Formats: sequence, C-alpha cells, structure tokens
Amino acid sequence: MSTAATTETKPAPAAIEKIMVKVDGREIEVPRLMADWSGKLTPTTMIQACELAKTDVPHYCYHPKLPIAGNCRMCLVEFGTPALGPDRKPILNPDGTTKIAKSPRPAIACATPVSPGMEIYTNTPGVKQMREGVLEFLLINHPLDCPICDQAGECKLQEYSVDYGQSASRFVEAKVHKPKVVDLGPRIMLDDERCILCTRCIRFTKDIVGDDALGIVNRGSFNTLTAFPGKAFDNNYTLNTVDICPVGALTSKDFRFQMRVWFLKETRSVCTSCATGCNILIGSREEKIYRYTPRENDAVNGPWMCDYGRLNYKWIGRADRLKDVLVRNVGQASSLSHSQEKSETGRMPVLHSKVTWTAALSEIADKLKNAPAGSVAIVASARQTNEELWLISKLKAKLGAISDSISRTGAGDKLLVSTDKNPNTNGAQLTGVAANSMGTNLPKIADGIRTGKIRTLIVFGEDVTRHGIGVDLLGKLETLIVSDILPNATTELAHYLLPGCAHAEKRGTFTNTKGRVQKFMKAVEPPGDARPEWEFLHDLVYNVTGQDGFLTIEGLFNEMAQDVPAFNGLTWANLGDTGVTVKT
Amino acid sequence: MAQEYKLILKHADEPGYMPDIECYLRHGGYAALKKALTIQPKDLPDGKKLSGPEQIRQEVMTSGLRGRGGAGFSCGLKWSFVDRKSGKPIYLICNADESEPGTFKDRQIIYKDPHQLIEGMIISCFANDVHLAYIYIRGEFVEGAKILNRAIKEAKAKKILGKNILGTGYDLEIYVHRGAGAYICGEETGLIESLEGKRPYPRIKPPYFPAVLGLWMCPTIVNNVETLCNVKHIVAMGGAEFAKLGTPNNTGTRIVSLSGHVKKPGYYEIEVGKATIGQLIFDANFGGGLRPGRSLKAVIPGGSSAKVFKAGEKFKIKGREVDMLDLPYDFDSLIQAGSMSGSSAIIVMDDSTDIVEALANISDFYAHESCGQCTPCREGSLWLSKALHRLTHGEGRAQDADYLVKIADNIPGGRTICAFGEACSWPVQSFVAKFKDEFVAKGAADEERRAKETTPPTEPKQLAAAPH
Amino acid sequence: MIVKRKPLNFWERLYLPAMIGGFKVTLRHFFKKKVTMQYPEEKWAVPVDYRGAPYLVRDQEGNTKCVSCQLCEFVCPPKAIKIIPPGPAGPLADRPNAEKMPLEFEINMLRCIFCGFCQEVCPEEAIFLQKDYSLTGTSRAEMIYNKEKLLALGGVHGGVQKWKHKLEEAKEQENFPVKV
Amino acid sequence: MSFTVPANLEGEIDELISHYPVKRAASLMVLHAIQEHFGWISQEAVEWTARKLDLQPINVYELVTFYPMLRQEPMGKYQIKVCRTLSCALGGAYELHQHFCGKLGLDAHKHGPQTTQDGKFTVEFIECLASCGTAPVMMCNDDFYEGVSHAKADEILGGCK
Repeated sequence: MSTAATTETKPAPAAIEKIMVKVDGREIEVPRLMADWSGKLTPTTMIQACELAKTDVPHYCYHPKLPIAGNCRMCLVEFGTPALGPDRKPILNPDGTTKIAKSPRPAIACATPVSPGMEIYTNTPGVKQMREGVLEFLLINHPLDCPICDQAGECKLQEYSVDYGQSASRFVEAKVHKPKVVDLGPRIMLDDERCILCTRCIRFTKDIVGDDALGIVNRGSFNTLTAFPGKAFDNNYTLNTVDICPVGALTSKDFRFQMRVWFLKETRSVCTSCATGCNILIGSREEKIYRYTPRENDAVNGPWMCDYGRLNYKWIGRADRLKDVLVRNVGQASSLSHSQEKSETGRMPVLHSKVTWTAALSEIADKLKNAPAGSVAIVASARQTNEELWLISKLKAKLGAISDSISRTGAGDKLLVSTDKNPNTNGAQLTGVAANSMGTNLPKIADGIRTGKIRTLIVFGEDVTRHGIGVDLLGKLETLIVSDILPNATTELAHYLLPGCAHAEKRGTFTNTKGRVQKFMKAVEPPGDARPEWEFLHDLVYNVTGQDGFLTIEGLFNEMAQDVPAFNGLTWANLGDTGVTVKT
Repeated sequence: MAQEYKLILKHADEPGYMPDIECYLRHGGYAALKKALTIQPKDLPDGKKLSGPEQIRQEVMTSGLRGRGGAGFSCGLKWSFVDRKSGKPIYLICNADESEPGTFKDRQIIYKDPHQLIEGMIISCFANDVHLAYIYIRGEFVEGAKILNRAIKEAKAKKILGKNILGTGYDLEIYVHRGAGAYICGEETGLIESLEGKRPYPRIKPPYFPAVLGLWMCPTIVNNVETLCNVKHIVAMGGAEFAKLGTPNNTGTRIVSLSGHVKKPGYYEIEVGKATIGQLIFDANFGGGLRPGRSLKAVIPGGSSAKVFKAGEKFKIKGREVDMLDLPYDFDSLIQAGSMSGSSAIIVMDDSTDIVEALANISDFYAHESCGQCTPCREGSLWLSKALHRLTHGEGRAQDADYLVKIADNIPGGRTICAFGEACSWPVQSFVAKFKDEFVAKGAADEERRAKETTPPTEPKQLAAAPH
Repeated sequence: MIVKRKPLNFWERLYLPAMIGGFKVTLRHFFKKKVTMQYPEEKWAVPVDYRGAPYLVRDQEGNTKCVSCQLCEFVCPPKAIKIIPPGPAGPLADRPNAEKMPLEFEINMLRCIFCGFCQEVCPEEAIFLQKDYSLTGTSRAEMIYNKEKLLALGGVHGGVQKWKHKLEEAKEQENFPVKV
Repeated sequence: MSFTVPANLEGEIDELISHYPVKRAASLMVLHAIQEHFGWISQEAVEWTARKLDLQPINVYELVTFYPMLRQEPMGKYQIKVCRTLSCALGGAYELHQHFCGKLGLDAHKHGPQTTQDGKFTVEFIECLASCGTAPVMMCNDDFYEGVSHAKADEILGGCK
C-alpha cells in the first residue's frame, strides 16, 4: 500500500540532552530543554517535569501557552539539589546515593528550571500548607457567588478548594468590594470581585493576539482588572480569555446564564467557519447546542479559536431548518392555489409534497440511471465532508457529469482565521469533485443548461442562484435535485429536496487548509427527517451504480482512503482525535 | 565612648558647605574620579593584563563593602555577577527611592552633597563599563531631583560627565528618573519595571536576575545611594584601607537614622559595628537618651520591616548572652539576634507607646504599599491591616493575637515574589510574639465591653407557615 | 436444617382458649379511643419537619430567592425539576446584587418523590419541602407546577439576606479607591 | 478633543523621552511633567501620553492609578501631605493631621485626599516622607516642612494665599 499520508510533523527531534530528576521520590528522565509558550526551546521547568511525571501541581497563573507570570504562588513546591563538596563534586551518602541539600525556601514550579539530580517534592506537609495558605488568601476577598457564576463547575478555585480549602472561613473582616457586571466588550462580561489577578487574560491579549487592551489598575488588594475606560475589549479572540480565566471573572455574554456547564455534553468536533479547522468541543444538552469551546490541538489551533467561529452555531438550531423530504408537485401553481403568499425571495412559492426517503431516492436513482451521458451536472459544496464528496465523485464518474464547488474567501489573519472560508476545500479537490481552480466549471454548467445540454442538476448545500446559475436557468432544467440545510432560492425550485445535516448532527472528516484530515463527532440529533448526506448519498450511489459500499462512517472512510491516493494509508481509527496531515 | 566617624557626611554638615560643584571641588571633589580614570593596566604574573576598571572592581571586592540599601549584600559580589559577555549594554541604576519608614540617610547625601553621589556613580559606571545610568529618586524628593539635575548639569559643563569625560574617551550619561510614591519601587526589580514605564511589579527570580536580565533585559546594577558614595571613598583610600574601617565583614561606615522617642533624633555616621544599639540611643553624642521619665519599651533596629527588639531582651551570640542594647550595630550581629540592620534606621519606642497601635500603623503602611502582584502579599497585607484596625477600634478579640500570627505565617519564606512578603509579616510576627500579653489584653477588653453592650441576639426566624 | 415442629398438647388442640384470647383483645378495643380518621373530611395534623411537596419561597422583602443555579435540577433523582435560566437577555433578578433568577421553574409533582435533596442542595435556601402531602389534579399538565404557582404556594422565608448584605457592604466601601 | 499640550511643554516632554532608549520608560517623567502643568492627569491626558509614547492608553492608565502622587482629578491649589507612618505617628502626626482637618472642615477619618469646598486646600494623610528624624513632617505642594508643631502648621496655612 502506498503511504501518501505523512505521519505527524513534529518539530525536528534534535538530540536534546536528557537529565534525571526525581519527582516525589520517583526518578524520571526529562529533556534539558522544552518548548515554552511560543515554541522556543528553554530550560525545562519544574512544572513541566512534574507533568511528564504525571504529578499534578495546582496552578492559576501558569498556562503552557502563555508567558510565565509567577504571581499566583499556587504552584510552590519544595525541592533539593545534590549537595556539592568544596571540590564542586556531589557529596555521597554512606549508602552511595547522592546527598541532597533541601532548599530552605520553596520555589514556584512554573518558573524554576530543573537541574540534573534535582528532587522535587509536591506532597510534603509544607507544600500542602502553602497551598492551603494561598488558597485561603485567594478566597478571603472572593465573593463566593458560585450559584450565579457561569464558571461554576469548571472553576479552578472550586476544584482546588476541594483539595486545599478549609471547611469554615476564619476571615471576619469585611471583604474588598470591586465592580461587578462590568461590560468589558461586545462579548465579554467582567466581574472584578471574582478576579484573582492571575493576568492570564492580559498576557493572552497582549502577547498572543497583540491587542494590548487589558490591564490592572489601582494598587495592592484593590488591584482591579479593566480595559481603558471607554475602550471596548473587542478583537476576534476575546472569548479565549473566558476559557483561560481560571475563575468566573471573565464570562461570555453569549453563554451568560444559559446553562450550567455540568449539564453540557461535550462532543469532539471541528469548526466549519473557515479552512483552518479549529478543533472544538460542542457543548449541548437535550439536542440544543449551547456553546463551542476550543479543543487543544497543537497542529492546528493550539488551545485557541476565534470569536466568529465560536459563535457561528446558532443557525444549526434555526426554526426554518429543512426537515422534510419534498418532491415538487407536478402541474403545480395552476391546479393548487391555496398558498398565494410570496416567499422571502419574492417569487411565487413552488409547492412540494412530503415523501419518504425511500420513495424519493428510488425516483431520483431511476432518473439518473436513464439520464444520457453528459446531461447531468453536480454542484457540490466544500462544506461537505470528505466521505460525502467522495461518494459524489463516484456518482459523477458513473454519470459522466461535470461538477464543481463554490469558493468562499474573505479576510484572514495571522493567528487562526484563514482567507478560505470553506472548511473542506482540500477535500473537494482531493476527491476530484471541485475543479482545480474552484468555481471555474460553474459558467460551463450554466452554459450547458442554457444550451439544453444539461438537463439535470444536482446541488448540495449551495444556493447556485447567487453563483451564476440563476432562477431562469434553473427553470429550464428537467430535474433539479437539491440537498441543503436551510431554505434558499435554489431549494425553493427543487424537484427533489433532500434535508441534510449540519456538522454537529453527523460524523465525518474534513481536510483543512494545511491538509490535515480531522474527524468530527455527532453532538445532536438532526431535526425532522433530515439525514446525514453520506447516508443517503450511499443509498443513491448504490442505486445508481449498483456498487455496494459501507453503511458506517468508519467503513466508508476506510474505503475512501484506499480509493483516493492522497488518503492512502489512513483509517478512521488512526486519525485519532487530532487528525493526520496528508499531502495536498 | 563611641564616636561618630564621618566619611560620607564629612563635609555635608560643615557650615557654609553648598551642594554646588565649586564647593565640592574646593573640598577635593572628583579627585577620586580622576584617579579612577587614570589607573594604568596592571600586569599579572600569568602574563594577563588587569585593566583599570577591573582593578576598581577588585578594590571594591577587597573593601568588603556591603550594600547599604537593606539586604547588606556584598557590593563586589553583586558586580561580579554582571553578565559582561552578552554583548548587550550594561546599565547602572542608583536606587534613591529611600522609602523604608525610619530611614532618611540618602536624603542627607542628595540634598547636601549631590556631587559625591555623582562621583561615586561615575566611578562605578566606569568600573562596570556602563555608559547610561539613571538615578531613580522617590517622587516626594521634588527638591532633591532638582538638586541632582543641577549637579548633573554642572558636572557636564565641567566635562566631568557626558562625552569624553576629562579627556579619557569615556562617555557616560546620567539621568534623573522620578518615582511617584511607591515603596515597592525600592525593590530592585520593581524599580527596574517602574523605570521601564510599567507598573512596579517585582520580577520573578529566576530567571530575571538584574545582573543578567535587568533593565530592558540587559545586565543591570542597582546600588543604593550610600553604597555608590562609598565606592568613591574606596577608590580614594584603597580597598584595604577602607576595610580597616568598621569591624571584619562589616566594613566601612554607615549612616544610622535614629527616630522616635529619643531626645536627639537624627542621622549619625558610625563605623559599622563600632557602636551598640544602646550607645546609639543613650549616648550624648548620639540619641541622648529618652525623654525624661520614660523608659525604653521597644526598638525597631533596621527600618519598619525589621523584627522588633523588646527592651531587656537577651540573645545568645557566640555562646555569650548579650542584652539587646549591647548588640553592636552591624549587619551580622543583628541577623544573629533574629532581626536585621536593614537600611540602618532605628525607631525607638518608649513606654508611652501603645504597641498594638504601633503595629497597626506599620501594617497600614504595608497594606497601602503592597503592589498586589502576588497572592500572599496582596491579600495578606490588607488582611493583617484590617484585623489590626479592628483591634485598635474596639472590635478586637482575645484570639486575635494568634489569628494575626497565623495569617502572617502564610506570607513570608519565599512564598512571595519579592521580600515585601517578609517585610509585611515580620513586624506582625515579632510584635505579637514579644508583646503577646498586650494584644491578648486589648482583645479581651474589647470582648468584655461588647458583651456588656450588646443585647442577646434574637432567635433566627423560622420558616413561615405555608399559607394554606 | 430441619426444625421439628413441636406436637400440640391437648388444650392447644382444642383451639378454644386461643379463640377466647383473641376475642378478649377485640373486646378491649371496643372501649379504647378510635385511631381511624375520616379522611378527607378530617385532616391530619402534619408533624413539624414533615417532608411534603417542594415549593419555592420568597425572602422577607418579597423577592424570589432562587438564583437559577440548577443544582436541584441536577440532584433531583426522578428528574422532576426543570429550570429555564434567564440567559443573557432575561429578566433582571429581584435583588439587585443576585444578578440572576429563573425564567421558568417547573416541578413535575407526578415525578417528585419528596426526597428533599433539592432543599438540601439549595445554596440559597430558596426551596423547601413544605407540609402539602395531597396533591391532586385532573390532568398531567396540571400537575406540573410552574414558578408562579410554586412561589405562591411557598410563601416567605425569613433568612439571612446575603446578597443584600454584600450590597450594603460594597456601598459602605465607596471610600476605597475602587474607581473604574 | 479639548486637550492640547502647549508647545513648550511638548518640547520638554520630547527632551525627557530622549533620555531613554525605549520610549515607554519616559512614562513616569512625562506624567510628572503633565501633572506639573495641568495640576492633574485627565483621561485625555492619559490618551495623549499613550499616543506620544506609542503605547495603548491602558498602559498609561495602569500607572496613573498605581502611583498615589499622580492625580486623576483636580486637587486643591495647596496640597498638604502629612506623613502618617510610624516615626511621625510617634511624633504626633495624627494630631497634626487632625489639626489640619479641623481647621479646614474636613473629615480626619476619611481615606484618600480630601479637598475643601472652595478648592483651595487638599489634605492627604500619606505614607513615609523619609525624614523620620524630624517628625512630624509634611509637604505643602513641593515644599517640605519638618518638625511641624500646630503653631507652625497654622503659619503654613496662613502663608497659603
């Protein structure tokens, strides 16, 4: 089998010297240098060593993808280094082991580099006492308003309180009160009383986004996080500060008071707002999507995602979603006159009848089977999955059809947003459904319809009336088969309308702009009769070509991987949660 | 009888001595600079050459000069840590942010003899290959900043400062940078951040040691005003000669600031360790004793953050029992006695002092001055101050003595980014430990009074009956 | 193991003494106070701490105490509670500092098992199991009590007004240099 | 925007900026210069400074709110700052502060600077002024006074025209 699919492209595994350290008595080998927040190799810190040793060190201000601040003091640990004699050589114990000189002062694990032979102690009574002390300090001026805090359930203050908190407070003084319900920007709400001043948000927006918008004002215990008065905290990445805020100081206005997080089911998925394909978690409850949060994948988005993508989920739950399989009534308009009101597009509505999937698919199959070669055109969408596009390519081959997809471009940025707004442009091209230069076949299809050569048009998820195949041309078609999610001018004119699914309602894979094939899972049930396209496409392909295939997404993907050269060697299983990069 | 030994303030208080350059030159000023700039390279037995600056650095090391700002760290050692191979410029900052309560020694130098500081700075800069230096002066010294600026202007006019100093080809610029009322700017990394135009948040060490990653991430030396002035005298008299002043490991002279309940508060320059605390307080040529009819209650020996000494306290030092008043005023003895000489400021409290009020005052200061960067200090300093405020405003409890210590115990010992954590908790720990009865009595008295005043609390309301 | 039955003696085989013994008990009860109650005409005196139906309560100023934290919904074993949180655009809470109260709060009394977990878990003392034990209705829909009904049934609970206390404390501190 | 900086002040500020290899470092000195000229640092002044130093306004605002010497609102014509820290407190600073407050009709227990109704005086109880040997000490605007007795305090007030 050819293996066009390359394996993970990790940073060149240059020979980095390994050193031995001990974490809580267990010896572990760690590299002397490790990547810091920006990816630069810097001396390995204690917290990194502890992570490699699978020892949890509680922390608030430390974040692996942010510059180190060292201000929360939660990660204080005790440590010792080999005792050196006057000759600068380690002193040995009588039993031959190296003598360790324990440091009289603790160190913050997040900023202190490890040295060979170092011993880190994270579970001594002293360390526990320090953590308890720090936590108590953090809590004395905290409002303790968990019942109304959106962070409750995923709050570090709550989590560490379980481990290191006191059952009763000895604080009898008045708490420091600070501004609450501060409107920080269009998407962010701030509660300064909850803020523990870890400065993660400040560092993120300054060092990652480059928008130095947040800061701390006043002094001492009155320190207060704020943006400059009158200047909104508004860039395309603000909502990441909500994710990294270890407490409930920064909350999302969109998610504000919507649902408690412990009710949310988290589904691994991929953002479809652009070709970057940020890995996400879809938070849903009872078939309703409440939020997207980024899912860490260093090969794609790190721990971040853009605000636009994050909030671009509401259309999935829209009331006007296509829910029924519809067939256009024959001789409509004249015979049936009960519906005279005009549709959104200003045209007289075309009347449809509801039918079953089986009936509609067999009718379509019949029509396609009888269509003369070259009389069918397919407009697929680069928003469809690899599997769906591959099934379409099978159909295209059988029918000798001309096909293409529609490109979408827009402004991008240096961080995550791609100029390509289709999530699967690479998939559409690798499966051969889209033209090499996406969209160049569209005028040819329009011409074909105009000249009468093309009699049947199959459209997936695109409103072709806005891309050069107008209503008049669609009117000339013998058969217009449309699959979509939301109604538009094209769906209105369809002879067969097949309701499809949003990515959150099905499984599949996308190939992002860098050629990374990533899979996504199903979070919610599709509305009404809507079915994932790959499911009914499979039926259609089977009916038209007579070839049987897999009726599971796993099988389908594996079959596709064998067929499409670029995907050779991939299997659904070896994609893992973070995907595999292929050559595009 | 212990005597003052005036080295740095030799001329400052002479009648008619003016802070201008002519007066300074008349008193032999800038001679040490000329000497420093013209030191010839010395051949070493191994064939290498020791340059002039290297020789000055060696002299400073030989002199045993310890920093006069508070920590008492060896100046020579501090200079030796400077990363001279990085290729980055080296900066020197004079820490003139004198802000430790009780201290007013640098003020004397800046206001009365600014050129001595400038000379000390130029020599130190020359010794460390520095071409740009700053004097970070506290904002309240409005006049001081003006005096220094005038002095710098005068020195530039005389070609003592600026390009090609005294024709030796050495360039140095010194600028005065004013603070704006923040104690934390006295912490060297906080000072660097402040100078960089940021909030004066002290930096984490590691990795940001000023000698390697200081001002603008370049190697930086931060020295106290008095330390830099001493450098001039070291060059003038030679390191070995300087080391003869004072006592071993505590060389040179120190200006001691004496304040509080003494007859003659003020500053006194002594050879380090050549006078005891008792002499400084009681001798006629120093503090002159307490006010009539008063007895000594407590002494804070090194600025408000140092641990307090109680009158009559005895310490075991080198197997000998020493009374608090007989402690020689130097770096090491005070550390052995559990406190520190800090910025050499002695605050004397007589028996009229309410010790709880005094601690509340100190705690208020630290709560106000905490920068709020790291958790224990930010939250702890205000908590301590609030608890003490309760105790001094009739809301105390007998248990508050232990309460205070327990809070204070959670702040110091390397849990904070800088030494402010120690500074705000040491007074509380030592005051309460040494005067516990007063704290308990005050709290107990409050409790008793409140019990008399308040009526017993009403029964908590029960769930109202359902309305059906 | 087999336990051997003891053979009956003569008097026991006669049955009469046992019957007389039984009648004696019956006779005794003729002269005792009756314990039966003419329910539903007669109503039972509900003991203190009885755990009847859960209702929402208001504070002494008539404000809704529930802040829609949904802990009761989470803990409810038969999933009888459904809360619709206010969302970002929802109504403001009655109490200015509490920020949040439920848009809708429903308890399906057909599902409720009166376990009291909701009362126990409530951080706001907003829901109490009260004295109602006989809940009737003519439809399933009627047995789903909404917020309005629950609040009306629940009455007032005078407890600590923590949000109010916080607000007052904050107002007192306007002296402090908190200015944003 | 109504906030304009006169040319000579801007010249002075440019000179200050030239003292530092990194513009940002001049922040404090620029703010001092602005405060000396305008008496306080308004929001517009913060924004102007930020533009001048190629910073974001929040960077400057962080400083203005940190340092007590920088004023965010207009102060009295005469700013009286009495030191309250230990040595001065032992020397009678509380009585001195009370004396000023009493004379000027201000509340001695309030936190922060207080200005008289007529805007002539601002009294502030501040931390150590570093002249503990001559307690109690105070400042009236930029002038420093040592060993201030109540009589001397009255004299100082009298001298404020």
